[in-house]
Amino acid sequence: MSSVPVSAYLTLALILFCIGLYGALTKRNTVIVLISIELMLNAVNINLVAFSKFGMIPSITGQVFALFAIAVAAAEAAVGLAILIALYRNKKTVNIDEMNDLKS
Amino acid sequence: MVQELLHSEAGLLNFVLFFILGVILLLVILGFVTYAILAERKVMGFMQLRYGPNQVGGPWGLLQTVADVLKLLIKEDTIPKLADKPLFILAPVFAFAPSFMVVATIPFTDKLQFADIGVGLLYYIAVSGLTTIGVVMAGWSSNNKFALLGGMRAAAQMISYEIPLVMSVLGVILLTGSLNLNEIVSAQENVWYILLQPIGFIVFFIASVAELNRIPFDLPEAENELIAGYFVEYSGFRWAFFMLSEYVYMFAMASLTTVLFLGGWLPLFSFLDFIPGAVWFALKFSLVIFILLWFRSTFPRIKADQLMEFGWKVLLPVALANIFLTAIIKSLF
Amino acid sequence: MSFLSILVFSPLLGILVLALLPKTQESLIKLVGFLATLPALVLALIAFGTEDLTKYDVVKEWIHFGSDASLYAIDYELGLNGFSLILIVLTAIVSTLAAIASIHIKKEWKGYFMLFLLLEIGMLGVFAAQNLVLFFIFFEITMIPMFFLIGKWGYFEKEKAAYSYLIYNGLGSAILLIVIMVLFARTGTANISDLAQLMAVEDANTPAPISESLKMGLAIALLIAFGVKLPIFPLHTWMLRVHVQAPPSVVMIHSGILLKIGAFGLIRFGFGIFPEQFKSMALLLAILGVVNLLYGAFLAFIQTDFKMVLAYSSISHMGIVLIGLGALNEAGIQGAIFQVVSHGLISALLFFLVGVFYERFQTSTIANLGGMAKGMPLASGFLLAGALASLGLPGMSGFVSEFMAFLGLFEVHPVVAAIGCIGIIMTAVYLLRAVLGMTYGKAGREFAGITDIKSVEFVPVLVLLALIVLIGVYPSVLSEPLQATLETIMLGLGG
Amino acid sequence: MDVDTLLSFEWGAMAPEFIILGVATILSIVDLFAPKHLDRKIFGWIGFAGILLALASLINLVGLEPISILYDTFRLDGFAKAFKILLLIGAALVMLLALSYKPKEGMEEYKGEFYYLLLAGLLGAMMMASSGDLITLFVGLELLSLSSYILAGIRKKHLPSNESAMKYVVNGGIATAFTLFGMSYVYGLTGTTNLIEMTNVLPTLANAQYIYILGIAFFMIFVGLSFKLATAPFHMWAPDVYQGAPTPVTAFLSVVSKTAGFVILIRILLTVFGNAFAGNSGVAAMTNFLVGMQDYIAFLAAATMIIGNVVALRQRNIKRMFAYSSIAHAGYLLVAVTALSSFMYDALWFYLGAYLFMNVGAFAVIQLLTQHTDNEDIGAFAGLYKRAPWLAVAMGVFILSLAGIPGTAGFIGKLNIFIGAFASNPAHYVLASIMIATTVISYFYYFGILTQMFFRPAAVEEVDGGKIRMPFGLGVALVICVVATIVFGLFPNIALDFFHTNFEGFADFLQ
Amino acid sequence: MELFNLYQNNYLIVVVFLCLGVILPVVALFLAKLLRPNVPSEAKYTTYESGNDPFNDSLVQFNVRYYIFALLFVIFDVETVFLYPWAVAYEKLGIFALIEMLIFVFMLLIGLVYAWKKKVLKWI
Repeated sequence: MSSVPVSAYLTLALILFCIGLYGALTKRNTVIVLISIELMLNAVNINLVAFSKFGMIPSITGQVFALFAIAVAAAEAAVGLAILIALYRNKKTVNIDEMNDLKS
Repeated sequence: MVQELLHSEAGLLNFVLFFILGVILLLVILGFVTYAILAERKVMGFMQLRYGPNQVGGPWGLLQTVADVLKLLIKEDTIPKLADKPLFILAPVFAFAPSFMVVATIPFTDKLQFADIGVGLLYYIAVSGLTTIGVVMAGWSSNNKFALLGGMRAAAQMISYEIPLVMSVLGVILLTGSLNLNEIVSAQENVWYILLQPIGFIVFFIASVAELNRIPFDLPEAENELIAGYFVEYSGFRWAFFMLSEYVYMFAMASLTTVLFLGGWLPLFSFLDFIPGAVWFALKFSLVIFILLWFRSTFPRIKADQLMEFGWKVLLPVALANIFLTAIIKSLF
Repeated sequence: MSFLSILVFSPLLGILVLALLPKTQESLIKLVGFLATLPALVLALIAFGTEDLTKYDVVKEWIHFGSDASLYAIDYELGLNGFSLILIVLTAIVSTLAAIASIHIKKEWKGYFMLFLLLEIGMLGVFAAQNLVLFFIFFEITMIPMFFLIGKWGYFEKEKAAYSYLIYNGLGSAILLIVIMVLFARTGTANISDLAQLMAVEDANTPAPISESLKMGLAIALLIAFGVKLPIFPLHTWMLRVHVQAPPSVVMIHSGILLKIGAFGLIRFGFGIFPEQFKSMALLLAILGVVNLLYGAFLAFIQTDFKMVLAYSSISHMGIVLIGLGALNEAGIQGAIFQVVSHGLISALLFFLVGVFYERFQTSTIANLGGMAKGMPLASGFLLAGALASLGLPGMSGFVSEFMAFLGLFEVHPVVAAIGCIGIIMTAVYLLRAVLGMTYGKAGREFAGITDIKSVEFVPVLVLLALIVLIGVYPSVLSEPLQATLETIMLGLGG
Repeated sequence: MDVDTLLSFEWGAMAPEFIILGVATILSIVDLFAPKHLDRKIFGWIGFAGILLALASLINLVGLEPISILYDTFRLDGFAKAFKILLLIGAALVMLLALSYKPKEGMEEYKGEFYYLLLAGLLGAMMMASSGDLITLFVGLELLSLSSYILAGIRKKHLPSNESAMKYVVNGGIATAFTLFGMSYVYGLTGTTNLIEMTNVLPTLANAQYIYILGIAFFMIFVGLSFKLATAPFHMWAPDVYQGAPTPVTAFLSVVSKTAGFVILIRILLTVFGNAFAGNSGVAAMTNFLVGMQDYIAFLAAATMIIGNVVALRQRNIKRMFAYSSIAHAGYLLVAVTALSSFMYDALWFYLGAYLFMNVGAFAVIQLLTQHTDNEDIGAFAGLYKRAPWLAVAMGVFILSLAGIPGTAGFIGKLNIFIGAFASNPAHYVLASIMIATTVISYFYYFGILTQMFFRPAAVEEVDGGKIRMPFGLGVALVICVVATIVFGLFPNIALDFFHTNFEGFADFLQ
Repeated sequence: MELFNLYQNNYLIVVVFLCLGVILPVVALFLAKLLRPNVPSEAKYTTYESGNDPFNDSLVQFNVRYYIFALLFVIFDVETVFLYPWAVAYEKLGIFALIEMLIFVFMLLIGLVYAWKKKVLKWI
């Protein structure tokens, strides 16, 4: 039916996930880190939707799962940003390297 | 012909044909915009007991807007030195493209529709939200205080009213049980949703005015406060595209209002069905446009705090209440 | 409550009473602390007088892991045999005497005695436990109070000493725990006699198999675990610190009893559960014993501090225990056990005296104590007696044990035994050097105004000396109760 | 779904959740409309009462047969009940701590939120304990996580608190993404998110390629969940977050959150991966997937124990030290998971229970002291025995229990894990030896605290004579913790028998 | 197959519109570039501030409320993700869905009230 095989979606998702992971681990700006995390979560959504349509046993559950993942990702982003704002007020930076008050 | 085309296999040929059809629609819309601007000025003129444009292009100043566009076309284009150039150039495109994309799904009549996709309404809402990015981009890339402030305000307003807008159409979806715009129209065979969903309609209409950044919700571009809001640094055709996208949105939003609440191409009474659907649609559409213009000359601009609080504290709860009222009534009857 | 439970937990009563006392009542606290050790002593002596020890056995259901209640059960099992009974009596006696010696404690008597009594519970429990897990629990219970007793009431480097005590013993007990848990997990029981039976049978019916190599590994682990406690030569450094830094009353306990847990464990579990494996390690044990003996003796010779002399002498004397065990015959093992008891008494006596000196002179270096015989004739006399006992003068307990241990070893490995004999001579040399240096040596200080051993201090000295002599003259006071135990061990060893 | 089906569900099975949800909701509403001057402490007590009520209703449900409602998404089986009891007790104790939490600055306006966010987190954890579906598992996990993020940063004007929350969010986000990615593969292989259905589908997957994907999924999920457990490789957040977060929150993270993490780990591991096969070189050679993964889990467990205990040695900040200690304990628990013996459930359950009491107790003392002296250095403990002997003794008990000294619950817990590790075939000698060795290493820092408390004089004489005033709630929590730590150490069969008689070793786990 | 073609074609149209939406500005701007004059001067390229010389950095700090509105938007917008499928399938789901959604929206409302009460919705 589809000319695009499921492996293509999976590869795309994997690539996105890796980009996101790379960003989350290397970027200095917290906002970018949060966005990278969103990217990782969206990679998951691609996976889920691809599986739900073209998987071995297609079912709608994948899409439902994706919806939940989206909602949770949004909540996480919101919380993350809220905390970042609070931090910014006190520290005046969003640079993750400068968050080093906690050390032994 | 279009039906056959739609059922044939998707390919390059289809693409070309669709492209041509799309260009035709684009031209129609551009025509609409041209005359909508004229109409706006005219209507405002009448309401304010003056003539409005009447010098250029023969009677009633028919070519006034054309002249304006030409002027914009040959106007020198400046990009401020401090601006973030790539973003500055991209912003108008980002603002305009979604506005045109949303038109694709609107059913003008049961025949005259481009993309009949299952989730048409969702598509509209999702794509129209993208414009905010263009707005913020413009505000930020200009590197200008007014622009930035305007951009942020616009974004805040747009996202604030997006929610009541999105929620208000849920009543319609509940009644229809579909997101397909065609089905929504056909579900209004007997009664228009404006009657079944009065609250929803009111919320929707107010929110849509706010989304369009029109008076009384035109704060982001309040000339006398923020000079011109987020596009203060834009000139010439770049500026024109922001204006264009606003008017295209007006077109789209009026069409959507017609489709969702005014029964689309359906006649007012069934015995009037000898009049073609396109005419009905045009009539209803014009009515909506007229009301929008009417608003502009009647209402004062509201204050920023009132604007935001109205959206969150009044429209959103009302919209939520409407959803559940609808759901409960629906499951009762 | 059964007899043995009361015996083991009787000091608890003292702890509770102490908890209620105000902490400023010095003499009252000391009195209570002393009295609290008496019930255990009395009960232990009663038990010593009975013929049939099995009537004291206690078995109560306690913990079981997993859903099958009969498997993986750890019961609360206490019991006595000749060997453990002797050690319990020794514990009770030394504890009581150490409680008397604790009059020299200068601060926080309440906390001190509470921990002291807890320590006594641990020691009594270790010897009474009939099951490995219970043994381990009591074993660890001795560790914690010791840590505090050293760390709080010790001398200058007390914290360091407490830590090295903790870590070495922690490691030892960790290895022990591995052994115990492997045995428990793979057989489903922790009872010592059950285990001994299971190990003796080929292809025993256990939840998980135990291979021969595993057995060997466990035996070696056991040797290391108890070797730390004993201590065997390379693992001994912690013990020196403890001997020097801890308060003398605590060292009495430590040197007198705690070190013996190592020997007890080796004999009870090593020879009890893994006889085959230990048999194959016998020569190693004997060599280790000789090394210990010589190493301790040589280093004791060059010490300037009397405490250090005693510490190295402990190492040296523990070597004799190993020599006895390495002999693998009745005489040897009996010698080892005798040595355990005898050294317990002797070192308790010597450290008590050290405490007496320290109380008066705030020092224990030999040079500073020189010429003591003039100022403190009685104390010097006792010191000399203790030293003679320690170097194995016939008629005292040290002689019996050393004699038997070497007798045993000469039968099997005469060469090793001959080398070991050098150690005996060395012992005499370094002890006499130290003791004579203190008593008759050049006067290190003024002795005017120094009181000799007085009133209550006589009790421990005399009791201990009496016991030392008693064992020396009449060894069957120990060997009779030991008979049954020895037979069991010899049976396990196949001879 | 019509009304009849709706009513046919045994909603009573969800009673504890409903109670928590209701209390949290009511609190949040009342908080908004209650007058400003109202002391929000009352909320804490209401929350505490709510938790106790939920606990009572849960105990009421203990005897029932396993219930599965909402199309198998919500399961109330023995496993769920057993761990929910732990979660509720832990949350109740943490609530008591929170009631007595009065930081010097940064929490003025956020007292009410504190309590109901705690309840929300608890609700998430409880959902995790009894969900039979990946989606609900995930949502429960995130409810817990999100609540914890906010809780960690609830001292809005306190920089360390902000920072810890930020680090928590970033790490948590990455971990969530990992877990979810793994879950998406599992979904793709089975076409369902329901755990029960998965158990039916997974054994049929014998293709090497699928097994390979399943392996990736396993690692993704495991790595992601190791965040909640605070085990390697996702433990880095723990020290910072534990240090910066308010002390009751730290206690919450180390107890409730960790328990929930193990709950979800076991659910997923056993139902999903426990039923798959690794490799297909002939039918006879098929081994259980999970058994095939044992070595890797063992490696992570060992790494966790070593990292936790060794790095803890260097810490001067008491909360940071406890963070590493908590990492180490998670490592011990992983040993039980690795062994996969029949003792796994007992060991996990008992250890988590013991850990709950000893750790909350320790944090209660830490909270009291750090609040009192405003000093989180380990030196704050100096001379505690002089200043407050009973407090010092209580802390001593907790420390000994954490160090695994006999007579305390911690020892029995470790014993249980050892039995599991040694009784399984092949036995995990190396892993268990590492565990024992690292335990000995842990003596260094645990006894360091004891040294401070008992041996050292107080660093500075305090103005008010160094008297420490014990708030009521905290006192209650302390007493409960001490008693439980000792009682479960001396008579562990109280707990173990309860466990065995009521939950039957989770025989109903997979039905 | 028929349906699938229809499906694909419909989305093809969407793509077409996207292309058009992008092409139009590009073409128009290109045309304008050909036509318009270009007389650069320094003043033209300065930032416009109503005739005053620009001062300070333009990327000024914002009131935090902008961000908080953005956060609120994210939450509410995403929650509508759940409302849409619910509304579409409402007829089939029946009373349970209604109750569930009521609870869900009630929670959302609490969120709104929370923001309201915390004076977050107050625009300055």
